[in-house]
Amino acid sequence: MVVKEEEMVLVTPGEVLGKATEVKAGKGAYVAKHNGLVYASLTGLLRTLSPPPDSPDQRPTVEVTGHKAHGPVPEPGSVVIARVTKVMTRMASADIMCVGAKSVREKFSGIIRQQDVRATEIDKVDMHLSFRPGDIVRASVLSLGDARAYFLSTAKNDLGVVSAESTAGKLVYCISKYDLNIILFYSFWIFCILQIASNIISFITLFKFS
Amino acid sequence: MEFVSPEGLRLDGRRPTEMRQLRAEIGNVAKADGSAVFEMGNTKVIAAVYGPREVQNKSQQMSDQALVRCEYSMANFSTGDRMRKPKGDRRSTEISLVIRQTMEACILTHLMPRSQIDIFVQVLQADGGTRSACINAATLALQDAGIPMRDIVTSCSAGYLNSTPLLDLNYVEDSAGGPDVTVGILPTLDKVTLLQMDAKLPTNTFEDVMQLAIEGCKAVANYIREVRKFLLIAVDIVGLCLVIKFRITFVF
Amino acid sequence: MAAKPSTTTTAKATYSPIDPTRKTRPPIFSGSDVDWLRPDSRGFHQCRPAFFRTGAVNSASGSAYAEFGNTKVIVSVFGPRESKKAMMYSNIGRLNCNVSYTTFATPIRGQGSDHKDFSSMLHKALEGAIILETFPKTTVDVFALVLESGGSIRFLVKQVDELDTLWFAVGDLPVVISCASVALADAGIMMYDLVASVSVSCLGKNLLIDPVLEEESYQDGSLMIACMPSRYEVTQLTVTGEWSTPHFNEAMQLCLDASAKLGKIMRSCLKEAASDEQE
Amino acid sequence: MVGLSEGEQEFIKGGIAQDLRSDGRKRYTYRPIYVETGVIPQANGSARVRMGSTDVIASVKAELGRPSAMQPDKGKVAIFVDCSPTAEPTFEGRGGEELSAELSSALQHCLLGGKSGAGAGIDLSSLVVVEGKVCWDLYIDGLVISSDGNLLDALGAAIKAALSNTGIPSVHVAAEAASDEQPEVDISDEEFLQFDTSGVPVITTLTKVGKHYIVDATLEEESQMSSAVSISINRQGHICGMIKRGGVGLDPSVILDMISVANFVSRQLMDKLDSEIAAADADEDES
Amino acid sequence: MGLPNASEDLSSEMEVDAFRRLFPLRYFERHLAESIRPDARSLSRARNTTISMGAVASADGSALAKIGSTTMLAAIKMEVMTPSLESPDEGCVSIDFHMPPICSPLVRPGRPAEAAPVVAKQLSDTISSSGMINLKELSLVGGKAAWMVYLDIYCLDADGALFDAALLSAVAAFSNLQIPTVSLDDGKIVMLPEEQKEENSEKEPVNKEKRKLTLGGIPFSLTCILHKNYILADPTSEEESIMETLVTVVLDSSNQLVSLYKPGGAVLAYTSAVQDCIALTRQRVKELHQILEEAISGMEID
Repeated sequence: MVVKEEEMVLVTPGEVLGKATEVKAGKGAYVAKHNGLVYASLTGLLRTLSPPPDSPDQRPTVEVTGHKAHGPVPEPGSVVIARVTKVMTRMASADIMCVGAKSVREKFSGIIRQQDVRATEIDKVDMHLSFRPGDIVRASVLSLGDARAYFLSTAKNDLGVVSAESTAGKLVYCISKYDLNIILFYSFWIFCILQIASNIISFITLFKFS
Repeated sequence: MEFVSPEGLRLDGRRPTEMRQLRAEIGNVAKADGSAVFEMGNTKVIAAVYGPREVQNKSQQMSDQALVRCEYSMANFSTGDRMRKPKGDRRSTEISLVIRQTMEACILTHLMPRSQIDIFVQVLQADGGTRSACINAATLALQDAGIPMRDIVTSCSAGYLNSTPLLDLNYVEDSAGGPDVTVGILPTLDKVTLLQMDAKLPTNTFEDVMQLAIEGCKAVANYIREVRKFLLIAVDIVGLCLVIKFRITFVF
Repeated sequence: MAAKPSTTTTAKATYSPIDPTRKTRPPIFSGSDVDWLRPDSRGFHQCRPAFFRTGAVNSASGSAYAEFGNTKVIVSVFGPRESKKAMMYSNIGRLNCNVSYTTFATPIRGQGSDHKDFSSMLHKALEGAIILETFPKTTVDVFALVLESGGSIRFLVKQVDELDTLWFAVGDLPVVISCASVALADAGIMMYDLVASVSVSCLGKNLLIDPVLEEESYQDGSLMIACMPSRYEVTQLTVTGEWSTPHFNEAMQLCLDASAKLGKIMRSCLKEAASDEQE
Repeated sequence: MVGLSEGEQEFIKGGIAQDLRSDGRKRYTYRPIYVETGVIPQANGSARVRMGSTDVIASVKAELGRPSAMQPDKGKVAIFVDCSPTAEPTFEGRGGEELSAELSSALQHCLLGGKSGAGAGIDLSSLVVVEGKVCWDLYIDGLVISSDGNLLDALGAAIKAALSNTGIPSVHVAAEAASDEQPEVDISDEEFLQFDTSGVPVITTLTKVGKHYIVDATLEEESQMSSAVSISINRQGHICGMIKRGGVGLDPSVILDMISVANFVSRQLMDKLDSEIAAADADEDES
Repeated sequence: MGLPNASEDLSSEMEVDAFRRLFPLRYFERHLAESIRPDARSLSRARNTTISMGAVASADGSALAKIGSTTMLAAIKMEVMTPSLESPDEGCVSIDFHMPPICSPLVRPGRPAEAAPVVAKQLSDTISSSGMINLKELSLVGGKAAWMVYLDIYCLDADGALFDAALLSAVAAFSNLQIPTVSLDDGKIVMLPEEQKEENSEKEPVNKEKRKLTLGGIPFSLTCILHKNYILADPTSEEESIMETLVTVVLDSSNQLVSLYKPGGAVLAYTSAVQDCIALTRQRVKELHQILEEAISGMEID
């Protein structure tokens, strides 16, 4: 699906893109029920995608690729990266920093409840052994949650704590009344702790610019 | 200023131990669980009770008793001079607290743990004795809502002007600056639950004034009982007729 | 310059019941429909020159600046972001609007306070145009700041008390609404359509489009429409003053036509910004 | 907030579509209206209006003030509405302020007319005592005691009734004072003058539910609305104010249709209200 | 700094700005090690700065100042007042700094920004201590009437170095100020409306000559961040939120030190670091002076 240069058409919200009987509304477009027209809902480039040859619906899809889409918003099912802020006996709160690979503009609050930490032996999970404030966690969004927070889950092999830092706060961090032996596992700069429900240890990303 | 004429009549023509006309109306606010309008002469208040219901603010929830809340507000037009006061000024906070504590004392809160009862009182006209009128209205509204109570609470005020104890002060008498005793009693148990006085008064005079106020409370209690009695009969009739909404007015 | 209404009636010593025969009419239309020149010498059905620019505030998700004659407005859009803690859970997104004035927006130095009335009107004008279902539970904040109000001439208002509540130039509101819809489009918030808003003042038999403060203070009636030009739907409508039905129809049609034109200007501004970004 | 199940929602919508609402009314039928006047003795005029379970009080107070510099030949009127928490627990504290502000501003739009005074229910120039110096300030206060939808229409009706009940003391101005001094005035205790309220418009709110619109919606019906338009119309059938209350966009032709419906409904409402007010005034005179 | 190679595989699925969001300090420190900042500036360079005069028609003097994306709109309104008894021949200047909700995601309506009163106080302190405005010049009739000058600065876009931008806009607004003409009428001061200026002959303006203020030593400022051994001039809001030790130096046009603020912070400033900041400010003052001159002359040509 390559868009040719001369096909670049800019549209703004509310512009008519076609009839619902002739085209399907893709991203950035919607169908008005009362008159059966397809309108744009974003500003951006109009693209017409031809349907896959084997699909029963042979209408082409029109979509508007936003020149500037709004910041990402967590949705049920999306994988997020969050920083743990507070650990309680039944749940841990975390600030969602990235949705997918994109960083959010302003943080969203999430909570990981005890039953969503791992897939097995869910009643034996000790929240304080699983998370520490400051940990970076990969989690998936279970639901929109309640008025305050999104409900997150780490109960999958590829989810869980990916990184915990012990730079400046190292000393304070290590002397924990729960398990001093954890100190043994601390590397000087990045450590990984407690894998949840699996042995897979993944390390945090760093990037190189340029 | 002369508040009691040589003939022994007050400014509004009452005798010193005479009460203003009482009037009550129940079930004014259809959406509330219980509601009542109570009038003492020109003082008119409306009370609405919501609950027992789920506690709105979970942190206030109590596992052994119900949470009782109260808000007192005055309508802009309730006083002679029009005023526009912000909500939650000192006076209304104080009265809210007084009403809440008085009502809490007689509600059997332990029967309704983890729940919340809201009492809202709105003054439509203020002509002295709003505190008492609010408590009386709240009692009626609580009864209307079917909330279990130890006893009803009734309240009345009395003052002391021109060396005469006066029952049920109106606004002019109230603002004369003399002592003003507000009493709230549980009439059947014959116990005083609320007593407020804010002026200097010799002890023996005080006893007279308080006794007068208590007599006033009892009169209010009789009136309220009568309203209720009438209402209970009405409920039976209404039940028979399968009419759901009703309103009943009673003039003392 | 329009003078203050001259004394057409002798001062009455006492209160008198309404005299239906007496009609106070501003002297500017005392005769027939004289050629009343508008302060900025526009035609009756001519709007002030409108100018829009997106991206006025970098720290916002989207923003726009609008200038209609002397009315200057900046609107920032933030979000979709987390709703305030006190909010209840909601399946659809929330829109939160706020309009405030600078202290120097009005000819007499003001308090620079929030304008609650405009905030709620802005909310009503926009909520029908935003696809709130696309950002459940979160909030989009639309904040507007009126840098300068439309009162072009140093118009002396000596006392502003509790009773003069409606003394702000209502003519600023359409600018705020239109500008906010451009800012929303700039922020990439999904919308059914842009919202273009226009007001008319009725002076005597004449309809004056896009009035300035001075004209508004003499108006017999006003009509403000916010509409979605492409869908041809009205999202907000406020009318004051007395209107017969045909007169109302005429005014509404005038507004709808003008907002269709305004919508074109808004679209071209957005497209320009988008094509700049492409390059 | 009204918590309704999907079934109940469908029931309400379906009833409206079939012109038989859940309380047996047709789409353009009001609930019975009860008017009581003179309920607040301290005020110059007052009225209480009940429509079903909606219960509101309006009071009018007149105070002497100074006309504004911009309009020296006019008195001033302000409308404020308060929502008592008795009507709805969520109005507690500052919870009712948003609705109060919205209702106040809608009433000002609908009843006070344009800046020059055209279309106003109250002729402001009749409130002037001495031009540029002394005038009556009317403070109109509304209070919502019990709410079951359609507050704006009820408040509008209550204000109309309160105004018809209002007596403004006649004022005698002492000898003409010097040009820049406030003249002395003498307010009469006995002589009162009545307002002519025939010009006060009534407000009709048309609530759009599904494809149809209804008048006098209850709270449950309001929760299902897609949009609502409040139109104030006077005796002559002229529009005196209009405000759309949020919701989705409406086609201009729908709005025009709504106006013609409102025109028809408001005439009935006005007649009903006038007879109720007359009856209430008669009642008050008797007692 | 050794980075585990295991991180490589995750970097593929993370975008740069995600890393920037998760580990801001590390992100910045890696940049600083290369002596460059994320917006491609060198450490000691300030952002692009512009001034436009007379932005607000309804004000007596106004200016819009931009440093990078930080935007400030300053406007002055003059009113006549009776001077106080202590200083009968002096006018008064009132300075207010506003951060409306449009300027930053951190400000919400009804909750004023924390930074606003701090900047307002710094501004009025700086302007009064710099002696830029001679309050005696604001007197109209000794003991009877004087000018009350209201300076309101609105932050339209907050992206760091708020004080620098606010001060610049204030200075520019003062240089743009046109004092309205007033006349004496029976001992009362009357403002002359614009349109009557020429034809009105009976009322002689009292301040015909004094239509402009003479500005004394004009203050200019530069805010720097101290982080470890680095000094970053003119920080953005992101930099301010990550590295917390700020130093603001105010110099007047003749390079006299007017004030110096270092409101706490983790890094202790050594004398040498402060000296470096002052040196940077000196350079910056030259730039700003030139920008201001250009803006003023640009106005005059128009």
